[in-house]
Amino acid sequence: MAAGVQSNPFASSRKSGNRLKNNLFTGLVWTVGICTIIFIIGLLFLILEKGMPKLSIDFLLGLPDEIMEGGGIGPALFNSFYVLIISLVISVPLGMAAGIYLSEFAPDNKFIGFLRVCVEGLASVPSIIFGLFGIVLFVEAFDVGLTIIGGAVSLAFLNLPVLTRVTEEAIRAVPQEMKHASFALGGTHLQTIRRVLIPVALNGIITGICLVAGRAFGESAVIILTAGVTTSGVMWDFNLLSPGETLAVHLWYVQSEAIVPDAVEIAEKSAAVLVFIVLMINLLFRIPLWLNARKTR
Amino acid sequence: MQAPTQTQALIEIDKLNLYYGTFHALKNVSMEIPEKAITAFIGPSGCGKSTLLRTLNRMNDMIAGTRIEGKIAIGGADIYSKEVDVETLRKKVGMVFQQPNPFPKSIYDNVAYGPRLHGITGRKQLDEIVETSLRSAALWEEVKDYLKRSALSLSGGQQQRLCIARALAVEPDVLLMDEATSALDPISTLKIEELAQELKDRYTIVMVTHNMHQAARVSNQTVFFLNGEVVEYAETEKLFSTPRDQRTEDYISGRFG
Amino acid sequence: MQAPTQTQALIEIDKLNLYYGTFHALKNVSMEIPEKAITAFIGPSGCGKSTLLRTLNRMNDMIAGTRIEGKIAIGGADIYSKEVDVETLRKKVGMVFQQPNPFPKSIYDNVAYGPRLHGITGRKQLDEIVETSLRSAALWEEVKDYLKRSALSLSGGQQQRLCIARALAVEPDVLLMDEATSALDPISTLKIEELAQELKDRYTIVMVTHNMHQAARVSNQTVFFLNGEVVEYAETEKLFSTPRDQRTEDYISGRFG
Amino acid sequence: VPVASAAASKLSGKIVVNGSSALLPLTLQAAKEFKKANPKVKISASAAGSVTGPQSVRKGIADIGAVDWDASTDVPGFKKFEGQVAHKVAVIPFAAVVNKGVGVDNLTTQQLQDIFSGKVKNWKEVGGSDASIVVVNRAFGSGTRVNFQMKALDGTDFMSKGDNYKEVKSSGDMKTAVETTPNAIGYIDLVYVTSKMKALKINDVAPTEANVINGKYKVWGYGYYMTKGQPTGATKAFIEYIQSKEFQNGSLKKLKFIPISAMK
Amino acid sequence: MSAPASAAAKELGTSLKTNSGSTFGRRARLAFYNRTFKTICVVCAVFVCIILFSILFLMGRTGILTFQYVSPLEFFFSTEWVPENEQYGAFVFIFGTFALTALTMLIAMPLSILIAVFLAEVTPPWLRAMLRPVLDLLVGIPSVVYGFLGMTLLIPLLRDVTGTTMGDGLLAAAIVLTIMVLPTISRISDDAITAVPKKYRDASYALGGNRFQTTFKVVLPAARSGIMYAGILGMARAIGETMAVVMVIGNTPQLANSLLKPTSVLTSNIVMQIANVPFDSTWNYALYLMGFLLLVISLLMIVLIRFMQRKGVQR
Ligand SMILES: Nc1ncnc2c1ncn2[C@@H]1O[C@H](COP(=O)(O)OP(=O)(O)OP(=O)(O)O)[C@@H](O)[C@H]1O
Ligand SMILES: Nc1ncnc2c1ncn2[C@@H]1O[C@H](COP(=O)(O)OP(=O)(O)OP(=O)(O)O)[C@@H](O)[C@H]1O
Ligand SMILES: [Mg+2]
Ligand SMILES: [Mg+2]
Ligand SMILES: O=P([O-])([O-])[O-]
Repeated sequence: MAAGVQSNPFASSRKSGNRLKNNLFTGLVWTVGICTIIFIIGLLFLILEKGMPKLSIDFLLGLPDEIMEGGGIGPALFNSFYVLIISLVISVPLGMAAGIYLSEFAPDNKFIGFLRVCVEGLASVPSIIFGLFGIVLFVEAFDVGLTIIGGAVSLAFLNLPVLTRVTEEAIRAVPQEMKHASFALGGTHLQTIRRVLIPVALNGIITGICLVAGRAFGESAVIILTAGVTTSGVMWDFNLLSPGETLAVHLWYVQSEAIVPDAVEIAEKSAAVLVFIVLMINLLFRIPLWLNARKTR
Repeated sequence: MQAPTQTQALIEIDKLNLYYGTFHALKNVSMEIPEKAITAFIGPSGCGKSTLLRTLNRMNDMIAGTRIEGKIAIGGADIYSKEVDVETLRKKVGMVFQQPNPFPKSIYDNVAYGPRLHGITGRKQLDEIVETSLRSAALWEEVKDYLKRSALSLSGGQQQRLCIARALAVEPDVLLMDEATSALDPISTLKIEELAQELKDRYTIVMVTHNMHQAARVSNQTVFFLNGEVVEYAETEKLFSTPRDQRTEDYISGRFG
Repeated sequence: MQAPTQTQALIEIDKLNLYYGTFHALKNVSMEIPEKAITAFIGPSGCGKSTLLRTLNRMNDMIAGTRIEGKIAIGGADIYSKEVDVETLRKKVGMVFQQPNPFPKSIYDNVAYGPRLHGITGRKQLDEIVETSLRSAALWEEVKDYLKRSALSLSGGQQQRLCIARALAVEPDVLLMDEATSALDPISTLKIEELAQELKDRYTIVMVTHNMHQAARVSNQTVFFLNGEVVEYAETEKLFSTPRDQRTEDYISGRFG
Repeated sequence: VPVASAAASKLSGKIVVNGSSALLPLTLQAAKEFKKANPKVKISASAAGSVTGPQSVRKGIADIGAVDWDASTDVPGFKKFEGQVAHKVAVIPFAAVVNKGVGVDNLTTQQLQDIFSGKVKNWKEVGGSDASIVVVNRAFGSGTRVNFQMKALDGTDFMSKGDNYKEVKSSGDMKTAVETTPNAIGYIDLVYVTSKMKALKINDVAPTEANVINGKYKVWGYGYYMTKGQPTGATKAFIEYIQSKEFQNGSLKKLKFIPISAMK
Repeated sequence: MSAPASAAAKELGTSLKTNSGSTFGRRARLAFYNRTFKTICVVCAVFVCIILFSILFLMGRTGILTFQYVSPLEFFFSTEWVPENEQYGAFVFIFGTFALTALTMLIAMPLSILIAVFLAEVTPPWLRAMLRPVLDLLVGIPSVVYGFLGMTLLIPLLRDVTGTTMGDGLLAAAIVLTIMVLPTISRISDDAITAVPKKYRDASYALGGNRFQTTFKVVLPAARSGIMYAGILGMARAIGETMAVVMVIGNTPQLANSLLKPTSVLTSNIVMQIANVPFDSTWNYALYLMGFLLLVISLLMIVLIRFMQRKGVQR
């Protein structure tokens, strides 16, 4: 037994500014974290509280009305999903493939570096410019007018750069050893990407898709210019060449121009629906991750 | 089951039980680890050597779901008591890991990291610490011209020696080594072993090793684990020459060389 | 400097030079690696053992800036020629790495990964392969009830054995082991060594090791490297008993135990 | 000459309407009713701003350009669009509005000119309490702005900068801004005036539908549909529908626009 | 020099060659897939580039026409933007864009990093699992809603707190933008921090480092590239955001010498005016040029950040 030391030698010996800093830091992080949580909850409450209780099936599936109270958002809601799905179907494979190219195949030279910067730059182009681009492409060049497909493709273009870079980063973050293990077993590059890199990078990629899907769902400027502010006026219209007002656009319209007496209420309800659906999308995309995590437990 | 130690016990472990969730990883472990000597933990893979080692500097604290019962005292002080400052404990009880884990920084910054944490900022003083530590870890000659290079550019063996240098740089009282030489070539291993011999005059060293020869060659006292239990615990010579337990004998006779 | 091999040469390395950018890592290396035997590479840390090993399954291809001169033929086929399919080469020439690198998948999926790559999908067949491979790697008993658990939850030693099982699962002709046992305890090491002895009747094995006893105990032929050059290259017994080169002698006399 | 009703149901085609956002509710309602009678006609509408209407028509990417002024003539800031035909579709009254807290009820044309040009900066100069005036303006190119400038300010210029001056993008934003900003003044379609703001009398004339019709209140304009030359087919039928008595006295009134027939 | 190879060895040798062996069909197929996949990836990357360059071309082509009527000197350095009088000075907007972006990043970066640290290092797992999707949710709230809340809640609040008459301006816009980019930056940083290998943390803790030291000296530097990238993406979003900014910044073409003065930035000016000017007017060209400029500015900022990052790594 060592000499009868009374005081504990490991009790914080140094007067320790470090310790103070650590406590301050931990406190700060917790404060910021809690404030963020409160803020988000407050914001959600603010948006959902007014709209959610008044929601009804009639509102969700009904047709909008310009004169009478009680109009619904059916076609716009439907278009929102339709446009979102089409745009994801286009942008996710394209963006992922481009991201995989940048992380796995691209030579490490100046030109690719330049390209990478360009892709990031593209992410900063305001959506209205994608809207103008969409007009040039669909309304002027292809002359299809204001359509769902035009809106969806323009939206896909808008999301492409983010998806590309997120995929690239996520795949880059996969440890080299895993890649080597797969190659050493005789895996082709494609197999390695498909079976190791993408599954391991999935978390990051899904985060990217969630970000993009949320943004697409709430985007209005692009849709106003390329898909218009009208719907075909009937439910379940799958025609790609129909005009494609989405819920976010409808919200914008109701907020800025509509004359109906219950415009404010419609806006509140639409905002609540939008936010609620984005929350659902986020959860939905996470299910595969969650299952994956459970499977390897 | 008390080991007759010549020196005084620095670390006393008393009826230690450790659970990872529901998994009982250490079962009723009691032992004394003598001061200024080398104690080796041996035993098959998964028997809990690393786990016990990590309890000594409370690195297990960070694994969620870990539960500890029993007592560990270093120099008479219960290291799991409330008044213990974990950072000070870990400064006093250094550790080298099984896998080399240098920071993605320069070689210099890796070694200087610990001293800087503890408030040493003088360039000269740091330079000195870095050189001494790297020399102690038998790495100085190889890297002295490349101190600004990334530590990740070193080979596996060099990286592990760097980690040892890094641990030495904070001048710990106790040094825990978790198979620290398993990634080293014989020459470097030999150097580290010699170093350990040297250091034990000043430090208390606890090493986990798979290499029974290393244990036999280097340590003063050896502890043999099986499935989270201490099977035998004795002076090294005694344990290897006349094991009391059949399981110990079986295990060490599986040796070779 | 020709090694008198009893068996026939499977791998012929001829005037191999390898550069990492401007760093000359392998210098004019020539040797023959016999079929169905174990060849050990020894040498101090950083001498190029791993590098040479990786040229044998062309894993160096993936390191940008690597340049190779000279020729390596396996079974008479130049593995750097255009007509060689790298994936097939790597299937036939399996590899176990210095650091355990299991995928973040279940234990089962880790072992089944290779067979699946090569088109085996039958559940029964896979089950069989997984069991055989895990048994071969002396891991089956420990994990058979947890096949669905994440491989990352295993201890270091267990992880490395899993990686060996994974490599065996694609039934390679040649097995490259880069200090594959350095993270294992003696019992597992012994098992792996025994396994290697068994496997050499069917496979050609090349192992890098820091443990000279392992080389002496297990291998038929030993190659000693220094600074990217082959210093000596002979039957294991001969090399350890009567080294021709002074440097070899210096190195192996640094051994212990 | 085909019989109107019989021909109408057989009509088919695509109509794209672009332009003024103020006319959008009208267009949407008319489109809805028109489509009911003519299911084979597709109508899509977008609204980015008045001038986009005739411009899109000229480019050929819209069949109808909705605009708050007669784009076949010159107006302040915009040249006339050659070869386009203007069709009146509605009468739109505009009102100068202030925040509820402003104590002023009436302004003369001169006072309006001074306030919107930035010459008068404090409410007390026009009979209110002592507080800085916050001027909220619509962006250049807004039909509302063009009309207000022509009819209420007699064509004088707006201010374009200042510490208490801002521009908003749409009628909805104007409404929100005036409602929530103390001491704010702006202008808006009469339709959007809510109980949370106050519509000012101009030269002692209240902005009411009756005063517009009887000619006392001058600040109003026609809403127009522009077409390239004379319209044909579905476009023609749609414009005819929107000008029909049935629509003008029905839905259009309900939307609080004034029928064109009401004006002499 | 070599002994004759055994039959088995020869077999192995031949089997290594392509076009041999029983699995030839499968191998060829795999090789084909592999090649095809690579080609697809290349095509996609090229496609992304084509879009990028078409947009650059679209804006550049129209924008460049501005200089037929306006001297570059006036465009870049004059503060007079009165298109009705043929005055096309864009300095106010350029300055505003830089100022707004800088201000936003100044608030958003530290906050996001703290949130990311909170998520990745501090929170218990259950809270983390809940918070991540909720943070992502903030991205999905439509810009118009943010703008509306900014107009109806934030600006009155700013008015009350600071005592200004209006409240519109850079500060309001920066706060709204901060909220909008917060999830982007903090979630991607969170992923980057989570990806830092545990062994680095272990090493630091074992040396006696506390959480503060470990986070700042090891974890954040190791995650630097990811955080940097998160910042770039967030900045890009901040530069390009329009619908919300336009509702709170005031849209007055005057130099913002105070955080609370109505002003205008490139995006808000574009979105306010582009729909309302004649297609073939100098005004329209100038707006396109501003769009082009916006892209160039963000490219420059990105290059700058990358440059600084590279310098950081060399150390
Ligand atoms: N974080 C953890 N959670 C759950 N179980 C764990 C954890 N870490 C280790 N274990 C389990 O505890 C047991 C002891 O692990 P430990 O790492 O101490 O073994 P070891 O003796 O060091 O083995 P090796 O020689 O392979 O390093 C093993 O069965 C291991 O699977
Ligand atoms: N990717 C690389 N780029 C540049 N140099 C490298 C690279 N990999 C290894 N080297 C260098 O090449 C030399 C040989 O490395 P190698 O990994 O083959 O050594 P080794 O003999 O396996 O050492 P150890 O026993 O420590 O694993 C070393 O000096 C190393 O620093
Ligand atoms: Mg261990
Ligand atoms: Mg090596
Ligand atoms: O109808 P506006 O042109 O003013 O939107």
